[in-house]
Amino acid sequence: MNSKRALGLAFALTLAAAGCGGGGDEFSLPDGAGSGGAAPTGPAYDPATATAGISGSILFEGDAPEMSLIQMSADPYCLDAGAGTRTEEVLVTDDGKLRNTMIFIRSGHDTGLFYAPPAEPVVLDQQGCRYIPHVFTMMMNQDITFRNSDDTLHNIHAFPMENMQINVGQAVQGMENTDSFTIAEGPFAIRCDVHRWMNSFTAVFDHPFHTTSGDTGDYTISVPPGTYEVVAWHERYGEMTGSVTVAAGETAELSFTYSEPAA
Amino acid sequence: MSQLKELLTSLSPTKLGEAIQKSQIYRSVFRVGVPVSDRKRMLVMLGNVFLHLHPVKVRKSGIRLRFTWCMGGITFFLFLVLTFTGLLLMFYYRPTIEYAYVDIIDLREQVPLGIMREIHRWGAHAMVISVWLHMVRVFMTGSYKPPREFNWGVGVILLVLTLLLSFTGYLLPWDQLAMWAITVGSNMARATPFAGYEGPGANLLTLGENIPLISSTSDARFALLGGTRVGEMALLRFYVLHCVGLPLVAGFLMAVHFWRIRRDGGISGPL
Amino acid sequence: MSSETPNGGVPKPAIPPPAKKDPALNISQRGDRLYDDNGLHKWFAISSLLLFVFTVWMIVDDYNRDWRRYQRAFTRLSVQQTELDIAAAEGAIDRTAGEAILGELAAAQGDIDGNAATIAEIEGRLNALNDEFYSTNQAYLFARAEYDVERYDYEETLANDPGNAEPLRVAAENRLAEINENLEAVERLQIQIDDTTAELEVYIGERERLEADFLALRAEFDRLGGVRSTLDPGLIRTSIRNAPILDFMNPSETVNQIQLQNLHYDAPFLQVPRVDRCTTCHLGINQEALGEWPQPFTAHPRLDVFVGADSPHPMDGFGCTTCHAGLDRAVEFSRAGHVPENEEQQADWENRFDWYLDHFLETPMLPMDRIEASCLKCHTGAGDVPEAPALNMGRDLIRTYGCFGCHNMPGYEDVRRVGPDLTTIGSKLDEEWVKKWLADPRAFKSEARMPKFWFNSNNGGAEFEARNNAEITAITEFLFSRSQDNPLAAAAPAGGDAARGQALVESVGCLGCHAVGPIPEDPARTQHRRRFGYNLASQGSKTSEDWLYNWVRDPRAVWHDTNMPTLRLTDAEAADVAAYLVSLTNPEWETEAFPELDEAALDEVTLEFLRTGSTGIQAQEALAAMSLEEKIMTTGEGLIARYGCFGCHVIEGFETAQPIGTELTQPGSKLLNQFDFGFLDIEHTRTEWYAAKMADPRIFDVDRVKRPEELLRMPDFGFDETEVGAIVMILTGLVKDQVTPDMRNVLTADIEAGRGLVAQRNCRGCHEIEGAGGDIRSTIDDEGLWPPLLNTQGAKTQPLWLHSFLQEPGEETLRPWLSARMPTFYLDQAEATVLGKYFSAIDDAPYPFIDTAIATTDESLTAGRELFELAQCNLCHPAGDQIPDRDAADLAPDLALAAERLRPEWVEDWILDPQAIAPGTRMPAFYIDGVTQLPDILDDDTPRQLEAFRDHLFLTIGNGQRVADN
Amino acid sequence: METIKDIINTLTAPEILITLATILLFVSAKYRHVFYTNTVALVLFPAMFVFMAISMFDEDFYLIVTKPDNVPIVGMLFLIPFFTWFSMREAVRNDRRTDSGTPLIEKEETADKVLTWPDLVYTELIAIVLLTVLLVGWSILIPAPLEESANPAATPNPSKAPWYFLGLQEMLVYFDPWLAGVVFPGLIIVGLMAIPYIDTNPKGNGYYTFKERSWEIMTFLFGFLILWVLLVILGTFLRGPNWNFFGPYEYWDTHKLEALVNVDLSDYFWVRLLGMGRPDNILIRESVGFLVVLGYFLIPPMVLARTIFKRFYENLGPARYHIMVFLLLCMASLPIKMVLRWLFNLKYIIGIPEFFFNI
Repeated sequence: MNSKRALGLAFALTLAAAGCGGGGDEFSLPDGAGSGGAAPTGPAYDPATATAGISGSILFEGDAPEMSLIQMSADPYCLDAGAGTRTEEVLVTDDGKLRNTMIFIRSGHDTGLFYAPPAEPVVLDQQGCRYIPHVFTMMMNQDITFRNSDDTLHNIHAFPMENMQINVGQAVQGMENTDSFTIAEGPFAIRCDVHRWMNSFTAVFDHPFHTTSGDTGDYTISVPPGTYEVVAWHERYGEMTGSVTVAAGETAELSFTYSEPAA
Repeated sequence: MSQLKELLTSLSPTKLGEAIQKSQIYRSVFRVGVPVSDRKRMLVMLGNVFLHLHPVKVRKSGIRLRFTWCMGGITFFLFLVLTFTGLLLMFYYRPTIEYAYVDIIDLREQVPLGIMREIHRWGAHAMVISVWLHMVRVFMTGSYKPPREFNWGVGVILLVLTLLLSFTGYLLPWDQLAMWAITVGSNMARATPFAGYEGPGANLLTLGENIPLISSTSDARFALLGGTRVGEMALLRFYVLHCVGLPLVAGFLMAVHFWRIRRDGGISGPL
Repeated sequence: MSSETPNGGVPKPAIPPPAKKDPALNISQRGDRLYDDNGLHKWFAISSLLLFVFTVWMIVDDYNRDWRRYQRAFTRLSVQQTELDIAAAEGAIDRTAGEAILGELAAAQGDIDGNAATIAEIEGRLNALNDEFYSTNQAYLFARAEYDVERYDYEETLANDPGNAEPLRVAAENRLAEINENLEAVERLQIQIDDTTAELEVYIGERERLEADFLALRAEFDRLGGVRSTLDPGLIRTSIRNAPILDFMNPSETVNQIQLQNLHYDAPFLQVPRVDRCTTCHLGINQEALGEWPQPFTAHPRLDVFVGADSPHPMDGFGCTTCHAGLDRAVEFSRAGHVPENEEQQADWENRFDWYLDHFLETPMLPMDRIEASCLKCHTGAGDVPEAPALNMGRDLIRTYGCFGCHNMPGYEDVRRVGPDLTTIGSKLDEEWVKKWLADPRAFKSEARMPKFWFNSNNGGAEFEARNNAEITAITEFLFSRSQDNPLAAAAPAGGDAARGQALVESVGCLGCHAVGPIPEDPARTQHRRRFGYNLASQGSKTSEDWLYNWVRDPRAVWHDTNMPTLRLTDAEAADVAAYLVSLTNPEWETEAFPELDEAALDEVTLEFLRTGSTGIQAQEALAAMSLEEKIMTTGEGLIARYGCFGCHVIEGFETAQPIGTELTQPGSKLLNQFDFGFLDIEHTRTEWYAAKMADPRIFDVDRVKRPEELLRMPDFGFDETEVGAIVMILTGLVKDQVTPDMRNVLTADIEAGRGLVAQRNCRGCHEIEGAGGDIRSTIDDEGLWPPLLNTQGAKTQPLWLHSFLQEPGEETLRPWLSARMPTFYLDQAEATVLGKYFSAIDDAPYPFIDTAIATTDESLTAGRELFELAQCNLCHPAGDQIPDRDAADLAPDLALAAERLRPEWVEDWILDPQAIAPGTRMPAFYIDGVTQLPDILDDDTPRQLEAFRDHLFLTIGNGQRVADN
Repeated sequence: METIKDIINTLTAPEILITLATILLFVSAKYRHVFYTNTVALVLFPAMFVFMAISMFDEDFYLIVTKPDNVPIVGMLFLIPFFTWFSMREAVRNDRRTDSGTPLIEKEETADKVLTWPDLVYTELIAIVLLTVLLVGWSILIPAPLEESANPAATPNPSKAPWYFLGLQEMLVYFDPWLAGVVFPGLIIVGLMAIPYIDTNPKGNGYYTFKERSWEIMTFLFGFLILWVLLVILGTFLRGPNWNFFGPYEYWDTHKLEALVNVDLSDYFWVRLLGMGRPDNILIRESVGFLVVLGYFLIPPMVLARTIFKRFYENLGPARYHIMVFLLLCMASLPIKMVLRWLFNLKYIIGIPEFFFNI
């Protein structure tokens, strides 16, 4: 109270009452007020600046666990189309590298830039009652095309946390649907409710610095020079993180090593 | 050209002043002009409304602060202040139980110069005190003695009126303070002998055996409040008394009071 | 005194000379003055300077209110924001297009210059035409005016003086003719003008179009520019329009207010319309874009539910203080009644806003954790309030613990007493158990609902021990003496297997309501710490296997009024379950024994009752005359009346007794001076009092000297902090602050009744209804085995089917392979109807009469079959006897039942977009944005395909009724 | 510190406070030459101020004193003693002059007259301006009180009349409403108006003096200072919930109780003195009371007229004399009743609740 009065008096003496900015300094606009919300922020990212690279391989210690045969009796078609299919949870190459692992950059890239999604869509194929690829990465607002190469009913049921769930039924062979995810989020599963064994994993990013260890167990990401936190993710063995610094024109080496935890 | 020159010279401040003072308007308003000489000073008082309050000349001892404490004057001035601020407040105040309180809140929160309410309230308190002190002074100087007996009486009534004015005004904000102060105050009326239903002798006033004349709904307090408790009617009555009734009476009596001061030989002093 | 002539103003000398006679004239010569002028001047100078300063101070102090500061800051921020937007807009302008246009524009201008002569000529004509049009039109209008007059004259004369009417009529008609001519002329001119304009258009139209396009390009940019300049017309102008006195015209800084005629400020015995001035400082409250802005400009976090113009609680209709409380008209921080959430916020406020708590403010703002209380003002129904978990929990607790048994509370008038019926206590329990139970229920079961009457803070001392035991014994013995026999239908067959029993309990759905042993905290559940049903732990130490057997087999047979449904267990299953339950014992409970009755203590108590209505001496004599038996009976009966046991239990002889507790109809408005804070050192507020009372109902006896029968009687329910909070929320929420009926949320009686029943029977224990519930799911890992969501249940199922299913769920089983099953709730016709209406009402689906007859064509039917095969529905859906070969969890509901169960139109909606109805459902969508994924059938026409699906489902698979398609 | 507070708390108990004040008044009058001097004032008033200032540190004291509507009384606390002191000082000075034969202060100048303009008008103008400054300052610094909106169902405890009527409310402790609230106020007004007619002492007209009219002045001061102002202050600062007494440093505890053991005169007479039951017939029961009251109003006039009031009786003549004595007796009845209450727990002299007629 009194302090206010005193202030009043001070004003009275220095007749500076009307129209003064009145201590507005304590207020300020929030960060990013300039951007119209979801609209692309800042200048666009130029892929040409990705002069450096990170590469390495996902090593697996110990001998790989035996993958079980899938019981496909529920659908006669799958019985012969997918005969002999095993689960793809842990696939190790002959030179002891772990396949189907995601590798992506968590931090270190310039978040001020706007990263345009690639024009060409990701393709998720259903062949022999399994998803191909089994693990893949994509960018937000990038198209993803679901293709059914089987002559049976499949449905693509994605279980993201942030994005809307997708559940599309594809009854006809060769049918294609295109959709996309609008929010970046960590790895989640895509399943077929008709064939419970079918599953695939993906993650949605707001930047292009991500890939998988594919079939070889090796990976390469081309990035602008800088220091990055690199993350590897595996559906069974989970996450591993590493840090790396690269200069222009160089390629830094960063490998991860998984192993079957003692049961 | 020459006329223009003349005009310009006549525009010099002093000349202008004289011109104005010569003008009929000026002289019709200020008969005497600037009272520089004692004569003019007297004429000012004679031709002036102040004449109602003051004589041309006053006894030197009479107007010494240490004799009068200026309490009477202060009281009168406070009355004027209260009239003025009260007038302003009346523009914003509705004497109904729905709006009385919120209107006061509006005065506090949003009405420009709502501070008039403060001035009004504090002025009222100050006036009560100044009236008392005025009385003390008059008594201590024995100024009620002949020929001023009557004026003392008028003064006493004015004192009572001042208290009543303050009392009636006390209710208007319609907050707990107001309501219960008035409740306590008006409960006394309940005990008026014969006129209040809890007063001595009230239950003697009956028609025949068992028709009481004085009941809780027909006694002094009811007349005062317009109800059995302090409610809408009381608010309205007090409002009217506070804004119209009492001020009129007080104003009239003040006129008498001041007039009698003059008639009874101005401010008192040793004979 | 009339020494002057009024006119002229020439003063005659007022006092005639010679001056000698007047001593006053000598004063100056004697230099006789009271005060010397300079002294007075000094005084005057100083005082008037002071006066000036103080006057300015007054004006400034009065003018310089906090809200102005906030509004200035807000304007400043808005300006900054706009400038950012302007920059963005400028960047967004398509410059290339702009230059292109400018180019064309130059070209167009070129053409125009080329045809300057022609254009000039046309324009000339146009002007001439316009002039002519003006005069002609005027003639026409005047003629009409004249005509109206003449017509009136004619009519008037015709009425009063028919003889002379004729000439007037003629005049009028001539005038009419004239009018028509004029009109024709006008129209003709109009046509000519249009033609000429078109002619002109040919030459100059291009330019105008281009100019328009160009402006369109930069429209947004220009608009923002305008916004900017209105926001901030420059310091000088702003200062002038907001300067004191001047600001009466159109200040930019002004007090905003929302007037709410039908929501009232809670003044005693009055209803004063609310005038919310909150938006004077909270300027961005309804602007979504301002979510990130600093307080007080932040937008309301839930604009979708509150404040937002198209939310259920729009700002203009509800204002702010209706929910947040506080002083609606205040524009100063503390006076508005802001209440800090915690100490550090308080400290922060104190140094930033000189915050203080206004003790004269009856309704200070509710802190965020208690804001839900306000919902009760309008959401008066028994059902849950969406998005108010704490509030619902409070209601739930009140319902579970039956506060209304002792306290009159609005909304619980016709709810059953929460405790079991004690008229047959003898056939279920033994006295020893009951005594120990009364002494400390929670010793037997951690979350017992039976509150603790004895050994509490005010009667826990050693001096009370004998007395307490005596009271307990008296009550118990009284109850058993009154207890009637309640024969059990059958004895438990031998060979019940506990292991199997346990398996059953965990699979058939008991866990929807019950728990076994300690319960993990699980906020997701609707019951937060306890369960709807009793905890099954240590049942073995409580009652007999026979009783349990009969109970699980058919609860109603044991107690006609129970809420416990039957799960239609076979006798064998029942036996197993009973065996399991009886095996759950509480060893340390069984070890200790209840102390013997101390007769002295008993006498003391008995005396208290004898003393009422008679003198102490008479009482003593009466007591002496009594046998122990009589003493116990008198005391027992008296104590039951004193403690109001009948509030929760049916006790013979107390059926009509009145509740003993304080009325709780408006506890939120109870006056502070009506609370007895005793000598307890807590803040004197309603909330604090209720909180203390809930945490320990006897707390206010602290330091009080009372006779035993005067002690506080409310028992201890052992609520934890969260629960106390929830209940206090309800209590403080029940205020007298009247809300006019039209502002109450208008739920149909159907929904209210339905929600009530859903709560009473705990449907949410298994099902998700109105987006809440499904507790049991946390005990079932495989989501395939979860009970169904009941969203859109009303639109989904046919009333008749639902009705019969609710009454007899056992009749048909949708998913026979599941072990969890829908229990039989013994719903009577009325109750089943209530639920039926409720479900239909929330989906506003027609009820009860619907038309399930299918009008279709053979083509559609065949198409339906094809679709069916194409979509391979039978991969997951069984249809009657043909069940897909896959594990139970993967199976979908049986389609054979669809025809009599589902509403045809719902089936179409469902197939069109399953995710929309049941998010996360495993039913795939065959229509993406309404485009079919099932090609080459019925020309890929979605609606027809959907119908075909429906037809196949209802007519081919099911035996629905078909009517010819016309 | 606490001990001092306790001492003050006890000293301010009504009976003690009033007695002390009365004694102070008369003693100071007796030794006025010592008491009403600048030196005393220079000590006294600063002392009062310091006392207030220090007391402000006490929470309870602060609470009650800073209650907005009590602020004027705090002002009164200084103003009235000051002006009393001032007028007495003037009086003392004048008395000295008369003793030494030098003319009165006022007398010196009575002959001289000055012009109203500018002397009086100007000073008045300045007074007005200063007063306005004072009011504005006051209003800015202390917002006018506004409590929660009126609520007939919530009776504040204590509920007090406006401060200037608290004297009357305080009287309610000793008298029934019909006396304290109606009769006495009436008598006060009548009495005040009657003063000029019963005070026929020609001396001291128009100047300060004590010696020449000590009797009038003491009566007036006793009535005004003790029986009015002091009771107002008492009622404002020292009366808490249930109108119980609370020392200036005491917490207003609603639970505080006072035993009600007051008895009527009839009890004293019939039960305690004669050891019999109270007669059923009201008139007989209260006969003693009636006698006492009648006696009180009849006997003293006679006696006084022949003894110490002889002078008055002769000057005034019977009518005026009796009016004066009657008024004086009424005024005296309050302190008398107080003392009786304090010493004998006397409730009523005449107690006829049946007819609300209690004295």
